[in-house]
Amino acid sequence: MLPKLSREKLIDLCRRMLLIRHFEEKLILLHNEGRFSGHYHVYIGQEATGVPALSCLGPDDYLFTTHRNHGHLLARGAEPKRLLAEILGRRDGYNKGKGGTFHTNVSALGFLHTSAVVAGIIPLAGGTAYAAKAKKSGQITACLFGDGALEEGAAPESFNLASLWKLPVLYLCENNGKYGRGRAIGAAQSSTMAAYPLTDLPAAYKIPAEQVDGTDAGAVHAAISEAVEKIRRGEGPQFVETQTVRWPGSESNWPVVPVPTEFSLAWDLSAVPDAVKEWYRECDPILIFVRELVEGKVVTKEEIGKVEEKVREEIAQAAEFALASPYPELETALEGVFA
Amino acid sequence: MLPKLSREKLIDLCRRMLLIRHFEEKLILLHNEGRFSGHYHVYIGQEATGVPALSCLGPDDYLFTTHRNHGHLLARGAEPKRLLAEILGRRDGYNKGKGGTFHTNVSALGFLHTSAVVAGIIPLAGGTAYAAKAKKSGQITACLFGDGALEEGAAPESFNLASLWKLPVLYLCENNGKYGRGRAIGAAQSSTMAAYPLTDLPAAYKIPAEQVDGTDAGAVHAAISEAVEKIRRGEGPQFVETQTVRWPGSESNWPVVPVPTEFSLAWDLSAVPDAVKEWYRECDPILIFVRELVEGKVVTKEEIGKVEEKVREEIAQAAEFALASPYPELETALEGVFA
Amino acid sequence: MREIAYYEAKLEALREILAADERVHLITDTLTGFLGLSPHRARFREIAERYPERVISPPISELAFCGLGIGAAMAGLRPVVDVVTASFIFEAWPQVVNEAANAFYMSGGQTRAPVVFHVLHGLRGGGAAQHSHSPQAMLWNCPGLEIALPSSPRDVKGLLKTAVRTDNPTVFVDHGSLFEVRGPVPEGDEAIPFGVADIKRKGKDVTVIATSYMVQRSLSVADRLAQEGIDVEVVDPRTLVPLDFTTLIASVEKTRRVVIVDECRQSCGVAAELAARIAEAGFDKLKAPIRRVTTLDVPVPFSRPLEDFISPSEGRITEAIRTVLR
Amino acid sequence: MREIAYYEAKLEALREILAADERVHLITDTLTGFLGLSPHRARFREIAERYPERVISPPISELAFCGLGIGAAMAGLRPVVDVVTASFIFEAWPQVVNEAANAFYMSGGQTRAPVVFHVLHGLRGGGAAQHSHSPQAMLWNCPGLEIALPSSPRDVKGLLKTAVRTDNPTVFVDHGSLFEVRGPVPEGDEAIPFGVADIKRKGKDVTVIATSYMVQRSLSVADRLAQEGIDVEVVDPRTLVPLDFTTLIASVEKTRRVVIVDECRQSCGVAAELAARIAEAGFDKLKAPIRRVTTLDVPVPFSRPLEDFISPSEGRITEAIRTVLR
Ligand SMILES: Cc1ncc(C[n+]2csc(CCOP(=O)(O)OP(=O)(O)O)c2C)c(N)n1
Ligand SMILES: Cc1ncc(C[n+]2csc(CCOP(=O)(O)OP(=O)(O)O)c2C)c(N)n1
Ligand SMILES: [Mg+2]
Ligand SMILES: [Mg+2]
Repeated sequence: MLPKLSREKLIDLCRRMLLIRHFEEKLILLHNEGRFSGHYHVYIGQEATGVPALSCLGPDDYLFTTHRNHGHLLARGAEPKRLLAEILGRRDGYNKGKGGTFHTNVSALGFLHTSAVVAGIIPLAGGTAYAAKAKKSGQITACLFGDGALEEGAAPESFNLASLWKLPVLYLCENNGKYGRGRAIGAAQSSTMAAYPLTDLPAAYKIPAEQVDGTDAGAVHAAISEAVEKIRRGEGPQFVETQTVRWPGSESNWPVVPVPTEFSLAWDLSAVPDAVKEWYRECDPILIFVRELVEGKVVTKEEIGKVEEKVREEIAQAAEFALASPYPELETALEGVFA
Repeated sequence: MLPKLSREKLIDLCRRMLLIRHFEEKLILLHNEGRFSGHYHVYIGQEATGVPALSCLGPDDYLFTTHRNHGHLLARGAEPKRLLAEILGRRDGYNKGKGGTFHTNVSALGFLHTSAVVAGIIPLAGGTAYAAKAKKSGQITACLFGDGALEEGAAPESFNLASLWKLPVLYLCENNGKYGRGRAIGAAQSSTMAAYPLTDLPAAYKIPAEQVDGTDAGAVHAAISEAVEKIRRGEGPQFVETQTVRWPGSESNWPVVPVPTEFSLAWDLSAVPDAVKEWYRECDPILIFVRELVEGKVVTKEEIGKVEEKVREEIAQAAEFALASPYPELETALEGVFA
Repeated sequence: MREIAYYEAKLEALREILAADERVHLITDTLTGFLGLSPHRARFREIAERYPERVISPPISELAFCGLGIGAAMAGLRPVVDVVTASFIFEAWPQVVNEAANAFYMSGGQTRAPVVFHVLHGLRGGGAAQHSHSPQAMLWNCPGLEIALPSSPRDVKGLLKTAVRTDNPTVFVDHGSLFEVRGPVPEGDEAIPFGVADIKRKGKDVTVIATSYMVQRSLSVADRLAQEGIDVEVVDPRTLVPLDFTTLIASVEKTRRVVIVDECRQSCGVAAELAARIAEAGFDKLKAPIRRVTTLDVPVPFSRPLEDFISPSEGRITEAIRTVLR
Repeated sequence: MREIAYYEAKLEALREILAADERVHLITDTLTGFLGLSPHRARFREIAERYPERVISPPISELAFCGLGIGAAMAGLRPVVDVVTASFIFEAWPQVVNEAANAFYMSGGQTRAPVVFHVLHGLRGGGAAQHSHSPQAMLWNCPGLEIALPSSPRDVKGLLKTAVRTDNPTVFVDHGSLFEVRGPVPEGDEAIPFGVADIKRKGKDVTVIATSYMVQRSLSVADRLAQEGIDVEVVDPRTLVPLDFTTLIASVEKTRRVVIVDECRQSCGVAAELAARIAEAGFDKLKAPIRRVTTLDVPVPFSRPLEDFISPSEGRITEAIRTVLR
């Protein structure tokens, strides 16, 4: 289903989704080339959650994200080149190379702090929401985390505070564990979470909670915009779970690209290895969205092709920029511990 | 309602309840005399929960309790003299004076460890249950905690494990916050817990959960024996919430005895100060139980009088024993860190 | 200058802070606020009642409410979070040491988290193993947190004001046994800067570096030893992070004999760090090995005589001073 | 003696432990079990499959599953709980430092909690601020926990066996950078007792006390300096609790010059404690101030050159050795 938005807006959503995908695929290549070390996580397969969801927020709202943050930052308008520079540990990174993939944040966009501790952001999100409420600023806080975060006690503890104090916070739980086969390839909820459906947990704390197909941009947009409205009306915290099927490229601990994405895969999967064909046919949220755009006569294939071309260029330039950016001066390691 | 038990068993329950009450009232006196330092908590008002509940357990079962442990230990048969010696920090205490009121435990009775960290025991109880299940020993674990413990993330995290792994554990949540007026005098659930009724939280984790009047010995006995049976049948964790009204003597941070208990208060409240009369008339679980025993013609007032007399003597001897017990040798402070 | 009790100075600081800066919010059990089990705790109620929107009582959820304080600080408030007994900061450990401490650094300077965590540390008489911790050594091992330890009425007021004003997360490590101490406190706003040690007593024979309540204990030992002609200098770092090592080492170079008194457990405690630094920097100045007087390396026993036995008592401080003078 | 890789020795230990004692249960992500992100992690699967009832994979609930391990130990099992990255032990902090550590003592000896917590500590290359902790100093500040830090294939096998056998809660602090190290490992059951330091290299000019992966680094520095005629003794305490101070101080008395290399942050770190003890006990033996080489006191930066810069690198170790020899 397409979000109920103008043509321009829909094209913009499409552009952002493609930007995330091409960014991440490039990132995997760079990692394979040994351009950065450390564990990292990609957002591929969840683009139709992050992009429409974040489009429902206002420019002053706060956001918190996790180890799987790249897609969220890009969806909100972060510059690919500075994001990439950060992930490569370079001076021009948003965090001056100190954060890296786990911790990229852009405070100017409302991302104050990105925690790679599972559920680490859930208490914090209550705090920015508390502050906004105290200041009557009208800002809301979007707290973006995975299904695994509900297994940490930080989640229910924070739900309690948010519910009691009617804090203006949106909990967006991206459940990428649907059909997952164990922790390493996405937590299979049924084996790690007894509170199932997951919405039972926030509901116990009287937080309205809804489930939605995370590969359906229209459904995500509808659910999130409704939740955001309720929060702005002062109804307190809201919880939305979006369900996606884990991208097969993320099945091992280190991502691999089974096939480089191009929008034409939406109609022609001949280039896709058989083992992963089903995912690209049934579950790839970008291909679904592209088909909907074209079949709904919002845009032509040619138009999408142009969008994708520009995205490709942007990513190429970003990579050039990031690779050219120097490593930070060694002494900077000792600076910036305290304000 | 009286528990469905033999006359002897009922008299024994009555004796244990009176023992707890007289023990605690004596303890308050000793504290007022400056016989021990440190903060402490009494079980008064909850006797009709602990005594019948613990009577449903087998001799090999495990138990964990909290800062409010004295009643549980006595209900299970701990010797008042050694318990009191512990609370006074003496050599003959169960813990050699190292535990004190917060940590008294009697491993021979199944109390392996008593934590005064709110919710500290909830993860541990999953462990003994796990071990019993692994060893197929048939033992169950009773985890006894207050309503406030549900506010800690340790509780839901542990419920998840217990539910997923079908651990043989009984969660007995003694909610003494009914009509409480804020944290210091018992958490008023409505202001500190959004998951209300409290049973909503374990229920979200698919743990069968029930509420029962904690001043009604019969109701407690029925609920707990049913839960224990289910656990022994392999149905996994069960949760029971017992509701009591906080004893007015516990309304400040340091307990005071408004009137020394004697069983005859069950019919004659003239000695009770007006301000607290209502509690003794409506909420005192021991007086309720005594009335039921006599009105149900199980025992005569005289018989109860004799039971109480013996209890009084036992407490007097316990106090004598404890006060005569020497403080531990100073060097023992340095011993027993490691096994 | 007027003399008031420590707890009064502390309450005065809270009052003035709330009046001066509406970004300040207190997260605390409003019935015991910042005074724990002190008999004066009801005095806090008046403050709580004057600012019902800025003084809030949380559930027993240290992890969530400490994290909430951090997040609120990131969004521009100045939250002061009362964890009460220091042992309970362990419940919030992941938020304190792995979120608050890292936020400014790992964001590359984008995000400040000027939250204050308030704890009451140490032996308290019957607190037993689970309620008697002094977490400041563990916290000092975790870069990114400022750590303040007042020891006098003047310091508690002045340091609390600074704690709320600095742009960094601060752990304010207080001690219930200080509450009745009386001393001079200037009227009006006198913030004490972090990173400035205070010579609590001048002396020439031996330097005693003491923190928190141990400053008071060391001062009374010093008074007693003065009668024997032993002239003890008592130096109080007041903040561990930032640390005024200059003042410490200057005293050491003068007296050339050092005793460090601190209530953390010995191994990897605050005294270990101070001893290691001084032993290195003062290597050819020291005339005797540095002695540490700390809580002994055992869980805290409940029984009072045992608790006193493991504590950095006046007896043990006195003995250590005599040893380094030998 | 055969030479095998560290990770193989570790897996062998786990296999033998499970075979020998049915009280042993492993709580671990069965897909990464005890090897973290190592490329060899799949090798654990065979073990998990052989003991499906004794190797269980928990949810992301460190507090609950560490607590479950403690409780199971109290009831007679010998659980080994894999917390994976050491930073995550903070999630379980209240259970580890305030339940496990105190259980035996505060029960007056009634209750033993022979649980083993397994963590992978330290800088790992891009782990950044939240995944690079070395919590052993904080843990040492908390009496009641045994702490083992292997540094060689033989030690990892022998110490893991002892960890499972002792009646006390033990934190087994391992380091992913050791996994590829090869060395002699006896076949069969050779447990290494706790509290016995190991002189990893004999030397007469300077004592380097190093822990965990820093032992390997110090050994390669020692080899390099040997070519210049500098004869370095490398001493590995192997366990911090209990600590074999006798062996440490004997080496100090021989060389009279000490460098301590440890990956904790400096302030209140493991090196601080060792330095403070040695400075006191070896006061009139030392010819130069003790130098500590530790991770610098900042949150861990992501960027590799910065991470290397703050680490106790071979360069910094070499420099420290030269300084104490000057
Ligand atoms: C406290 C903590 N425990 C464990 C980890 C290791 N870890 C990193 S990602 C992850 C899985 C998280 O699952 P989920 O929250 O569903 O996010 P996803 O990766 O599926 O988006 C785990 C266990 C961690 N980062 N933090
Ligand atoms: C982690 C932790 N936080 C705070 C406290 C202080 N405290 C002691 S008892 C108590 C209230 C507990 O309420 P509840 O669990 O309902 O038990 P009750 O005392 O009512 O029996 C609190 C907050 C504590 N002991 N542990
Ligand atoms: Mg997930
Ligand atoms: Mg209660």
